[in-house]
Amino acid sequence: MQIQILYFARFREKLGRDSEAFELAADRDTSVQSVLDVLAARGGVWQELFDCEKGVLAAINQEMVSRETLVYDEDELALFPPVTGG
Amino acid sequence: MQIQILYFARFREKLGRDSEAFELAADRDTSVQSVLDVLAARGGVWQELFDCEKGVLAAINQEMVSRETLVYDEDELALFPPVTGG
Amino acid sequence: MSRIRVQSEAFDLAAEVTALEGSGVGAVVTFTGLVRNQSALGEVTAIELEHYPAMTAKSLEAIAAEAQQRWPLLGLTLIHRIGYLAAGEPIVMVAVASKHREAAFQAASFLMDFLKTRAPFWKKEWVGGQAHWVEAKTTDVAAADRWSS
Amino acid sequence: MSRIRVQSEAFDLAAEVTALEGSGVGAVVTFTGLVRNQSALGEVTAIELEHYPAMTAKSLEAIAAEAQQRWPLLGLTLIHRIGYLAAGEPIVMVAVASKHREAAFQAASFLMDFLKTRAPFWKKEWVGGQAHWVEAKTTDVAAADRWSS
Repeated sequence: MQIQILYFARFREKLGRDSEAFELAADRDTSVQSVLDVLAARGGVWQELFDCEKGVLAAINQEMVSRETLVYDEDELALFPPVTGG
Repeated sequence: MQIQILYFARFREKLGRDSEAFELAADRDTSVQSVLDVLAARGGVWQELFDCEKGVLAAINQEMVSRETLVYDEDELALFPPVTGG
Repeated sequence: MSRIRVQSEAFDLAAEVTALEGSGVGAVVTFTGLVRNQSALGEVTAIELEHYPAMTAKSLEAIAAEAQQRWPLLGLTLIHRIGYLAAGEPIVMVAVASKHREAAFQAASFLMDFLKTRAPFWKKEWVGGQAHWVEAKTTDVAAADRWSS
Repeated sequence: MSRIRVQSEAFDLAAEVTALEGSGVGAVVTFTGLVRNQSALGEVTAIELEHYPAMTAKSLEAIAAEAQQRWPLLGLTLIHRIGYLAAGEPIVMVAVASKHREAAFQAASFLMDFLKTRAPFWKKEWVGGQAHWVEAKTTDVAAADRWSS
């Protein structure tokens, strides 16, 4: 089971990548928060960006979601800072 | 002592005139309301238009005023229905 | 800083907005009022607008000055047409420029509420070949009143 | 009934307003957002706008549909630019047509509040030859929150 993670704006620049494939554990539910925990555990800039109560928004399949939302096989999970358009 | 009264819109049409000179009593204060009372006392369409709690607005020298405002020699008193611009 | 005009000719919205753009402007809000083709009396073919010229000038200046005082505006344009206007034609426009959007939205809304209740314009609607004076709306009075609290 | 575009080219405000005019329309409110030449960091020469294309389309459709549902609108246009934009250039426009002015003002204001907080656009400001990501404003979040009560 695998999802695609997309990074935008400041996240994309700091991480030096705009996406990655991410493996989901098959034996339990995975929330957005638990994905963020795995990413933050990589340390360095990953921890700096994702070990953070605020400042990280998430969308699954192009819809804004909360951190409690579960991700499923083949989802597109986008992670980005608060939006600043308009 | 004399003021100029101007009539606009529906008032102008119904009265068949857009202005008139109006004599003020020299021996006492004259309010907008007392001018309206004199006009209404003419009867007919005058009474119909000016013997009316609402629906008559007044401006003295191009500033909106209340019925208690006093008029003075050479003032321009405009009488008109509620405005409907914009 | 306020540009105010009363005219029978049409106006050019884009040109008026461009004239307001300038240093520090982040937001421009415009309102355009159009002659509606329906009223309670039926199909409206046109309207006629009468006004009280000496007072119109004064009252529009006063309304604009009040808006400038209430909000930090960087520009304000107010154009009201008079005379005979066919259904669908623009009657009035307000355009307000400011640094941030909130002031521009509020000031434009305020200007329209006050135009509708304090500026000496009167509309006649042509319906089925006959002209009828338009009645003032109590909703307009209520809308203007909310700014005095 | 909603016209939504994301584009790098400039837009034509007057043409967009004209496209909204039509039977029954009495009021058109527009908002234009421009690149301001000042920020907390200094003089801004330009901005760059990044977005998330697949989500942008969905979120703008959703915002427009919500506005149409909340107010009786007769037309709605929403254009957001992307890419590199010099100071003073327009970034975004919203235009809303309705029978009466209140709905048009409210819907335009609502659309901007939601654009600022829910649509996936990110701005970078160029100041003194360096680009800085713009921080989201808490006032924008508060502005959007007032529509949920």
